[in-house]
Amino acid sequence: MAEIAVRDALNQAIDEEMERDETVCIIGEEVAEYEGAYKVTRGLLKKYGAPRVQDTPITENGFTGLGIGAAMVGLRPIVEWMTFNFSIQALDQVINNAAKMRHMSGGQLKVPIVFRGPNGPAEYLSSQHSQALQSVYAHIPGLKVVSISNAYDAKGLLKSAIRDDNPVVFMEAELMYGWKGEVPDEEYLVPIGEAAVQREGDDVTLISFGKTMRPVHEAAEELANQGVNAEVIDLRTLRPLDEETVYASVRKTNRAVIVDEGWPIAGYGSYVGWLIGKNCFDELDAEVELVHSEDVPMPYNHTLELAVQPSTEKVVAAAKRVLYME
Amino acid sequence: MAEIAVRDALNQAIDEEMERDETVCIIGEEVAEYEGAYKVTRGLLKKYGAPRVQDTPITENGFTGLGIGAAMVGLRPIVEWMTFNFSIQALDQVINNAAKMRHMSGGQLKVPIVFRGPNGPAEYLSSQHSQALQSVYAHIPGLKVVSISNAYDAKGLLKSAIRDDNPVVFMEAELMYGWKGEVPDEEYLVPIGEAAVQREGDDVTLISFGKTMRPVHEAAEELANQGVNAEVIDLRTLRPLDEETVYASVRKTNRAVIVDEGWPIAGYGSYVGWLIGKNCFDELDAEVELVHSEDVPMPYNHTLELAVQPSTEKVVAAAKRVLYME
Amino acid sequence: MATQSAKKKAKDKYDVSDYEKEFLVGALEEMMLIRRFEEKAAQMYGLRKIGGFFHAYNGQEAISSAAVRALDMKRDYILTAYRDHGHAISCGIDPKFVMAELYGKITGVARGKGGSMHMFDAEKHMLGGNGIVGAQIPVATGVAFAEMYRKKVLGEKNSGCAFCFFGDGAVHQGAFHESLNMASVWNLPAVYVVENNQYGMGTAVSRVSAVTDFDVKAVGYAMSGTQLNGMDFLDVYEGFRAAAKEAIENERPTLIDCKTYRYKGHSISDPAKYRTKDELESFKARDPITLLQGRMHEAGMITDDEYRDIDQRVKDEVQEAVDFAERSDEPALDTMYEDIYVD
Amino acid sequence: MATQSAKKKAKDKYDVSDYEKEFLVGALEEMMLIRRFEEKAAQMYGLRKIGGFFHAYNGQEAISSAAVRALDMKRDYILTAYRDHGHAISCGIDPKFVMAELYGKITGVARGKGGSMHMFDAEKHMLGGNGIVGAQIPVATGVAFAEMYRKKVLGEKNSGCAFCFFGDGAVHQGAFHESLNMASVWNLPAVYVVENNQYGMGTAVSRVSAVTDFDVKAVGYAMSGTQLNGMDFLDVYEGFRAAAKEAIENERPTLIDCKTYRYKGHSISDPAKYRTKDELESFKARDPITLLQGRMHEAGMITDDEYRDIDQRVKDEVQEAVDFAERSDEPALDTMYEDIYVD
Ligand SMILES: Cc1ncc(C[n+]2csc(CCOP(=O)(O)OP(=O)(O)O)c2C)c(N)n1
Ligand SMILES: Cc1ncc(C[n+]2csc(CCOP(=O)(O)OP(=O)(O)O)c2C)c(N)n1
Ligand SMILES: [Mg+2]
Ligand SMILES: [Mg+2]
Repeated sequence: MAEIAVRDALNQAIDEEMERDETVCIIGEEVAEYEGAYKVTRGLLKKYGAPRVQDTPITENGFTGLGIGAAMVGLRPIVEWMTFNFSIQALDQVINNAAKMRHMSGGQLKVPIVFRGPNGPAEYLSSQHSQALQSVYAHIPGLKVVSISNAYDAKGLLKSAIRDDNPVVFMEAELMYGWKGEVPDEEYLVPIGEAAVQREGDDVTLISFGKTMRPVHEAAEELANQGVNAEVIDLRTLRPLDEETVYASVRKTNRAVIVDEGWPIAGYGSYVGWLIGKNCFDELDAEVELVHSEDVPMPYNHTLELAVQPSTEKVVAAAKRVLYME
Repeated sequence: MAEIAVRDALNQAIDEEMERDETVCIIGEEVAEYEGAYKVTRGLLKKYGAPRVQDTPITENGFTGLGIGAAMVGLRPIVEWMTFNFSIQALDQVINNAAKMRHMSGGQLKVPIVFRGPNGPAEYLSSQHSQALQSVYAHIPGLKVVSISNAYDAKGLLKSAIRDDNPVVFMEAELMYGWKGEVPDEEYLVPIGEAAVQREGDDVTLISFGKTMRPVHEAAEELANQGVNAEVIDLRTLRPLDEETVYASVRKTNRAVIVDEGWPIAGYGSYVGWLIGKNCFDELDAEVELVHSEDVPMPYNHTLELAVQPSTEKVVAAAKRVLYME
Repeated sequence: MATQSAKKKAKDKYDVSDYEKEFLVGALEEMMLIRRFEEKAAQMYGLRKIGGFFHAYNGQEAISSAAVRALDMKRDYILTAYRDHGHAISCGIDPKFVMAELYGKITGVARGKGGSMHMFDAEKHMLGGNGIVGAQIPVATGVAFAEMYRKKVLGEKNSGCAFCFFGDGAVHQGAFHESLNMASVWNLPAVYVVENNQYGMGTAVSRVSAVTDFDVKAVGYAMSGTQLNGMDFLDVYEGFRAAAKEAIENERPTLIDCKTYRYKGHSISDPAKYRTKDELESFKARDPITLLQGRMHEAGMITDDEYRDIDQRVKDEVQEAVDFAERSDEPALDTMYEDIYVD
Repeated sequence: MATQSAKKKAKDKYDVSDYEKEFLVGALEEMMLIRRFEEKAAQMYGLRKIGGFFHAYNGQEAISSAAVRALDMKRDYILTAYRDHGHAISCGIDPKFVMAELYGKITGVARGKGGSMHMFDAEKHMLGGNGIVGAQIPVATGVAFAEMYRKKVLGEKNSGCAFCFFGDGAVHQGAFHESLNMASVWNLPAVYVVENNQYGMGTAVSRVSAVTDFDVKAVGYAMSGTQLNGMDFLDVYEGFRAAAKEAIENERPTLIDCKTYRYKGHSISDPAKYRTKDELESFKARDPITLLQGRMHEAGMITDDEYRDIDQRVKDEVQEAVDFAERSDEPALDTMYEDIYVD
């Protein structure tokens, strides 16, 4: 087992899959000569050349659609969005073509493509550049949606996503690229559609995905210091959701806190909250709490920016609320 | 009071506001010479001429952004999207510019604009043309989001939307344009942000908005036949949501069914479901039910198409489930 | 008013007698089949057997019929918009399956999921059938990218090209601009064909476009642009052949402005009051079917009897398609959950 | 390699002695102020007083300085992308408020909400500051639409034009294409200026563009296109004046390819390894500030002392800006809920 950064875990996943299958290619802005705005594609151009590693013009809608077309006739493209903020320009292609092509063609076509890049706020970037868009993608039938939180899953899930015959939206985070974690030396896959219970406990279930798994684990530590055993679930896949793992935990703890760095209204977190309320109605000892980003465009000022987002303190406070500890 | 169709109520609203304020204009595909794909702008070109009533090329992103720019410097444009399906092409302008311009400029600018058109499925149109996108828009801070269900609200809310200094996403429905309802002869406004209790009852609260208010009212009738008094709430505005009206009703009935013609995951309906679970936890006698469209792209075949969507029967069944009547 | 730039009459450009009879009869029959299919389907729509949008191809038949003859459909691909019945039939999809799709039956090409706007046949390289104006342009560019990739990376010998069809209204979409630039920079084997039928819904080209001849836009992408007479099968055929060659042999994309006209309204519910009867008649006077048949007749390549036989044949074929659609089953309710994900 | 089409040296085109000294000194001082501002702000970034993206304008100063002089900023508007400090200062926003915004302070132009990429001053007609590549182009077109509307519908006598700035990378965005067509069809008073600094992040123009001279794209929109030497203040000034006149008097939009160069990396964190030192030096040899100052010097319009005085003045002004930003308060926590909706 080596300790590597999320960035390198992703790089390995892409490299191994490109090595394994000549139809795998990666396209996006600055992915080739510059080796990625966040260096996820380091070394790949040198090893595979263009067009397997292909720089594109700044035309998200165009190159996303291009990837979809290529996938329809036999390639397995990975489309890198420099950040998910820019993917809004490509949404028509994702929603109207990638997600519906198989359906519209009565099952004749498949679209094996991965759309990936950093989602969610980084630092000091103001409102156009700090959006966590998981709820928009998770809303759309026809897509699979994955959100990673560590190097192990990064590699194992990205490899699964590349091999998946469906369009997979794969969400990373800028601030996560440097996070280190253990990754096996031998090949492995992490299946899409399985949540992970990352910490066991029976007082309260903390549920999250992506970058906010960090404050969630810190909160679990803090709660442990206060005598509360929190169970921690990383959903890992938002679509399809591993509902059973969630319900099994809540049926044990009778309390749930969801942490979603997106906005609250029509958000993924509130969906999970409603699901739990519906499916564990009799087992719930308190309302389901949701820790989310404030319902505001992200301000540039760093103090405000941090205050807008979920934090360890907010998670601890929410857990204590559902435990009636306040 | 005259009985007029929703189409004409909308037309009157636009006409009256254009008459009242010379900075109000309407742009979109086929709004002028063709008088609107669904004839909402009938007679307006003749009365006001171009560019107050302006046909555009088929470039949703371009003309939506154009409307935003015009709004920033003093016009009050109404942008007609022929259907909301096509507005996905314009989302970057709506999310990154309309919703954030005031914020990014530190409160200097305002964007008084209305984006309007038919949302949700009509008939026999397959998956690209049958999307109910309220959840995507309601998710975005910086926007207001309105959904009408009858002629009275259509006129009163559209007039309010045009006068509002914020960007308002205004959702109609193709199948609704012919629906008739009473509309006062004198001028009136319906305020944005207020839900309407359209039927009183104390057994169960049925909550919806937009086109599905029809099956909801039919379900309430059917339930009444079975001895159940349903309270019916039309949210009318999705953002900002009139939470108090909802909670007051649920605190009275102790049971809630939400009907949302959108997809379930990260949907607006599930958000309201979570909110009720959280804020009426102690008052709820059953889980909150959500009747939504199936989590699938819309099929063309009409039988399937109807089966995918919320129906009177599904609403009745959901109400009976929360009433433990089955 | 519709524009039609002055152009040497295509009649003088190509001589029917330079082509084999069988080839021309095949093309003629296909155009007639499409015309009869659209007429019949419109009738069935009137009887409420078909619903939703229905965009007829009447008047534009020469284009799809020329395309499949200029291309090698084992190798090349066609993508188009929602006005796609003609392309589907030209690609060799049995009209039965097209009609059944219009009926929303399980035997339809898309199992009743797609309807009029979404005709697909993956094996026949007909990749839709896209309902969002302009949205097929990047997709088609991606198909061309894959063909380039097949050649350059996978070393395949028989890689093809992608023909992308769209309307005059779609030219203004950002997707057009983004795609043509990529195709040019990467030398993709893509051919972009504007089926310039003079109107986007009720809007005449000149009311929404800064230029009315779209081939001029090619300059901005450093690719070649040509103009074709879309009412003349041979002009289109030769133009498409040249473009396919340019794509595959010279590895360069082309933009083609193909002037044509749609006889019907935009969709079946459009009374088309925005144009004059004279205008319509002036185009009907240059009808692609009449034109080709007339020239063949002149050249002694087809007799009136032969023509009548063909007409009877296509009528029968269309009637069979209706019978097949009528006979076919509705999809079962639980098929709504199918055709979404690959397991 | 960066392209620079052969062009008659602008030096020969315009003679500094045809302009008033005050006018030229003003322009020179503004360019120097922008240069010093960027240098100082970059320093402060190094000290972690400023965070996030920071796109410096060094090398491109002639463009924003020429724009505000060619325009009547009481009437006309400027919109640009995230590389916007220069435009903000040229529009007359006090550098204090720009620096305070970079610091994220409540005294910043956008109350600490926007930061480097979002400089706005509604009163001074500087409308941002947009972080999404190409997204300001439709917005600027809308401002031009409103000016046309003011004239045609509201009967205002003094309606203006909109100058829209964007990079060579933004040209390929669909938003560009959609906007230019509308501007042309509707005769909008819009001027589209490509600040063609040869790179979009690490990508040289020719690697992602089918053409390297963007004025040729104007043909596709039936508007006039011109090329300017963005390193030469006078060439830009005269070119912008002509375009503004075309927009307002002739009611026609223009597309301008303004060749320039950015001295720094794309953003402060970019080491710019994708270009040669030689290339950078060759552009620095044509530095817009040195060029203008040199010509004025030659023509006896500025002494070395005067130049040093100006330099001292702008240094002081920039230092004051830093002091102001340092002294200013952070926004209070509850301001996060402000500036979103108008009540
Ligand atoms: C993005 C988008 N906007 C609007 C529509 C509605 N619409 C369907 S067809 C059409 C006109 C298209 O005209 P053109 O491209 O000339 O094709 P034609 O119908 O003439 O074949 C419009 C506006 C759509 N389907 N997609
Ligand atoms: C839609 C979108 N895609 C990607 C980015 C990331 N990005 C920011 S600036 C930039 C390069 C832009 O180059 P150019 O237009 O030449 O402007 P310059 O930076 O040279 O001034 C990119 C790719 C973005 N901000 N928006
Ligand atoms: Mg057309
Ligand atoms: Mg650049």
